Amino acid sequence: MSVRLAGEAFDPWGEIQSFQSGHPKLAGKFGATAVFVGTMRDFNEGAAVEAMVLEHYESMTRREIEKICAQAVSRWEILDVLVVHRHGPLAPNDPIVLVAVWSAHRDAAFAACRFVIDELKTRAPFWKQEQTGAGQRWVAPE
Amino acid sequence: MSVRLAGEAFDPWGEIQSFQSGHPKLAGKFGATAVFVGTMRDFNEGAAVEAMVLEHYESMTRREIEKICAQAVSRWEILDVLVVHRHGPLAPNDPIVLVAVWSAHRDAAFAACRFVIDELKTRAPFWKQEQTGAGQRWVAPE
Amino acid sequence: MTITVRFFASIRERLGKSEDHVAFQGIGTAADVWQRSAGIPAPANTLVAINQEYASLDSPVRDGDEVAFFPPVTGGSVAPVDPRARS
Amino acid sequence: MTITVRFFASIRERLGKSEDHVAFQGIGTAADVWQRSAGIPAPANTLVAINQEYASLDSPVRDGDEVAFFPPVTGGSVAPVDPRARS
Repeated sequence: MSVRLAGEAFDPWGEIQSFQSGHPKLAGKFGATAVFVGTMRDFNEGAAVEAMVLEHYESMTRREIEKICAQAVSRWEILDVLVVHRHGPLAPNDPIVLVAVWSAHRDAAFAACRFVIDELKTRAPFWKQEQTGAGQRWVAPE
Repeated sequence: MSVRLAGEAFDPWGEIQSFQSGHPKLAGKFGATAVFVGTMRDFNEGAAVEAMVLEHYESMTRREIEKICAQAVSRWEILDVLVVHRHGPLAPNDPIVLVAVWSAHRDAAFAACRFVIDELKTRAPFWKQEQTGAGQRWVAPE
Repeated sequence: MTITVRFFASIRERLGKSEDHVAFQGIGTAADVWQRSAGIPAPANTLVAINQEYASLDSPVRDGDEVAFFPPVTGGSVAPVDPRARS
Repeated sequence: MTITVRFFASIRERLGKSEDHVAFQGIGTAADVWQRSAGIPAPANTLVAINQEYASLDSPVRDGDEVAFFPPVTGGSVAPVDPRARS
């Protein structure tokens, strides 16, 4: 189980490759990997978005994401989970969040991946501020 | 929409990187990428699996996978879908199948990814033969 | 004129051939093609494709068609069903 | 002895400060901390964390605690809800 808070742009696919290389005990044990990557779009709510700042509560963020991962591990039969979440200034097309789940089985991988991203969105203390042609605005929650 | 049948080992994460690089129009448009990777395990049904051969009906396989992808595109609002499926001889820990879906929205990405892998398993003409210590055996469908 | 017949996986192994060609004369359905080429009853759950599209043993066959017979497919990933969920 | 107070995002901007320290004396709950440091009513939907764990305005505060106030969170990916699904 690994949680990384990234202050710089990251490559989600390279993160997965590195994680798998660094966890040789996973090899041959997982039949299923389910992955979600959330990426910054260049439009939102009808306006072009030029840049974004992702503020977070650093000391709480890691703890909250680790709790979410631990809940996923206790609920589904999964072998490992990796979360990388960006913070700070972002540009369009930058990955914001990566959730990857390894399991022997497809159902557990999908369910746990979905659970982690859904919980992240409602519990992890991040706040998005967008920069549009009309100025800055805080993104409203769903 | 891209379907690739791979006769040699492939790196699913590198495939995604290449696909995104080759589709610059996706940049900034997708907020969500959902990915499933099926990987060969070294155990199945209680036996150690040493090797596997994945037979397929080549002229039908591509057509059937393309139909599945087209159905996903018509059912959900997705921007693109990539499928890579291995055939021929495989070793444990080899990726077997990659399904990646790009969408503006999380729900559509997850739903379409799940649909494609589920349909693949019941419709794409592939057959697995495992090599265990007790000899060869055809894998039974779920 | 002929029908191209193709067999895959366990059916291919059981019949000892992967491809066959049979005369179209006297052929009405995929079941006729099976009977002509295989000579034994089709195993339960045998799947049929005509010109690379799923069909059934009842489906009509036309001259020049490619008719394929195969067992249930097992693509995707390996054993995604949790064995503990079985009885 | 003091309480460390932290404000984030739109609340931080509105109050013009990200961190504060208030005396513990007279503090019972997180609401008291807010009142002492912010001086205005808490916006609807204000979230509270005490020592990096979710709590509420009614939660008791102990000396030395870190009490944070912030609006609903918006992490994960951007705008995953299809705008066409809205009224």
